[in-house]
Amino acid sequence: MNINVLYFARLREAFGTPSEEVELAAGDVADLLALLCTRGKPWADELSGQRAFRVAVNQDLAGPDTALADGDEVAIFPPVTGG
Amino acid sequence: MNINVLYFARLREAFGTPSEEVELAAGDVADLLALLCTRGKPWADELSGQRAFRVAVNQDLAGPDTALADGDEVAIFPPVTGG
Amino acid sequence: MKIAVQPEAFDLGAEVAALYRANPKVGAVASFLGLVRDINEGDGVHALTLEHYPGMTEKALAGIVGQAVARWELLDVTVIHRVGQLRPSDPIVMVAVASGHRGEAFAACEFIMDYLKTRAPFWKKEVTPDGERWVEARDTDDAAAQRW
Amino acid sequence: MKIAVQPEAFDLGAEVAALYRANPKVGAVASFLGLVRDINEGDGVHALTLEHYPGMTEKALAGIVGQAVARWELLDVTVIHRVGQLRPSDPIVMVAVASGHRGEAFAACEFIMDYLKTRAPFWKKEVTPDGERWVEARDTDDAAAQRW
Repeated sequence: MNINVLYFARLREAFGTPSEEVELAAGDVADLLALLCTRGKPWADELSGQRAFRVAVNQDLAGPDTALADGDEVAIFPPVTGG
Repeated sequence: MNINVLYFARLREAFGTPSEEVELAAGDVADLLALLCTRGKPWADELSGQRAFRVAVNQDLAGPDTALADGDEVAIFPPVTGG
Repeated sequence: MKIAVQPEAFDLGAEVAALYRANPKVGAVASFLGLVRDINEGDGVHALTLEHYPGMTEKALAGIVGQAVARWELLDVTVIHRVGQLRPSDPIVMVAVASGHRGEAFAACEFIMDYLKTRAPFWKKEVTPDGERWVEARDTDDAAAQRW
Repeated sequence: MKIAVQPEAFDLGAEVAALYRANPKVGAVASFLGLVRDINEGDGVHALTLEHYPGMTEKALAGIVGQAVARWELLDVTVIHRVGQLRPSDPIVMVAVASGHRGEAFAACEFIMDYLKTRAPFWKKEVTPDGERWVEARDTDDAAAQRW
């Protein structure tokens, strides 16, 4: 399945792109993160758990075991700092 | 000693005056209230304790055992309802 | 600090702006606006008269603000309370508290309102279809003030 | 209910007035204004850029306001958050909550701010004398949101 992955703020800059299409076998948020970490730096540095980040699936905050479906929009971003 | 007694809101209307001079032997707020209650209605109805009221001495909230001195300003009024 | 007791209307936006415009350390302003409701205890309110105890009112408000300033890290405070004749939807009171961060601004603003409601000498008289009546103090206001 | 995410400035006084002018049952409006501080973590801030996640921002704010409306008896709510380039003392966010009585207005206003601070996808980047840097999230904000 294809997942539309978006990055914001520090992660957008670290990965050098605001978005990409990622092909993933059936799975959940944790599987997507594991796939991205296999790319090595900077992905592994940011997404393997040493630094805090948040994930939203189809614009709702989500956890690692949130299941993904073809065409889902998954956003990965630093803890928010608005307000 | 002479005490300048002020009444506000419902008590001003019940007693028919905004203020009066009261002559009192040395004493405290409780003594002043007891003197006023000896007048009978409406003073006893309002100040003998069945209905809630507040007392300020020289513009600070005060209790029954606050001592009074000649020339003090004592205000007696219902619980406040501003804001 | 600004404390005012006045018959005139006030401008909440202008008062809040005055708290932060002069001080770039202000990161948060919590404010409260109290208004005349047309329904109190189920009856329509046509008008409201606010009586106060001149002299003590300002002293009581200054004392309440002083307690807030001693308790929280605040940068500025404005309290304005109207007196005299008011109509439904007229603003009665505003409290605005400026601080570096929001937690202190919120706490101090609510504290000032809770204390004002129970310790500042103002009294409301309502005009309803059945005539005039003095508003009774609410037990919930005493409970709110006792939290602090 | 009004929820807006916009680069333009807003008028706190006008927004608060809009909440009570149409509804004489409103007795209390609690509001909050968040501003750009010139000092953050000890360094001078010259400017701030607010990035957000279009689409999710509005959805997240509507969800937070919906939770507040379900939890307290509210008459109306306005939330406006700015994005883009801002300078010290510029307003960033306002939350205003109208209710019959003050306790519910204060609680809901603070709840909405605490949730917005931890759940709405906005990110601040500061320009300081040492260059640009992304603002780090504060642990105290997580603690504030977990109270509710």
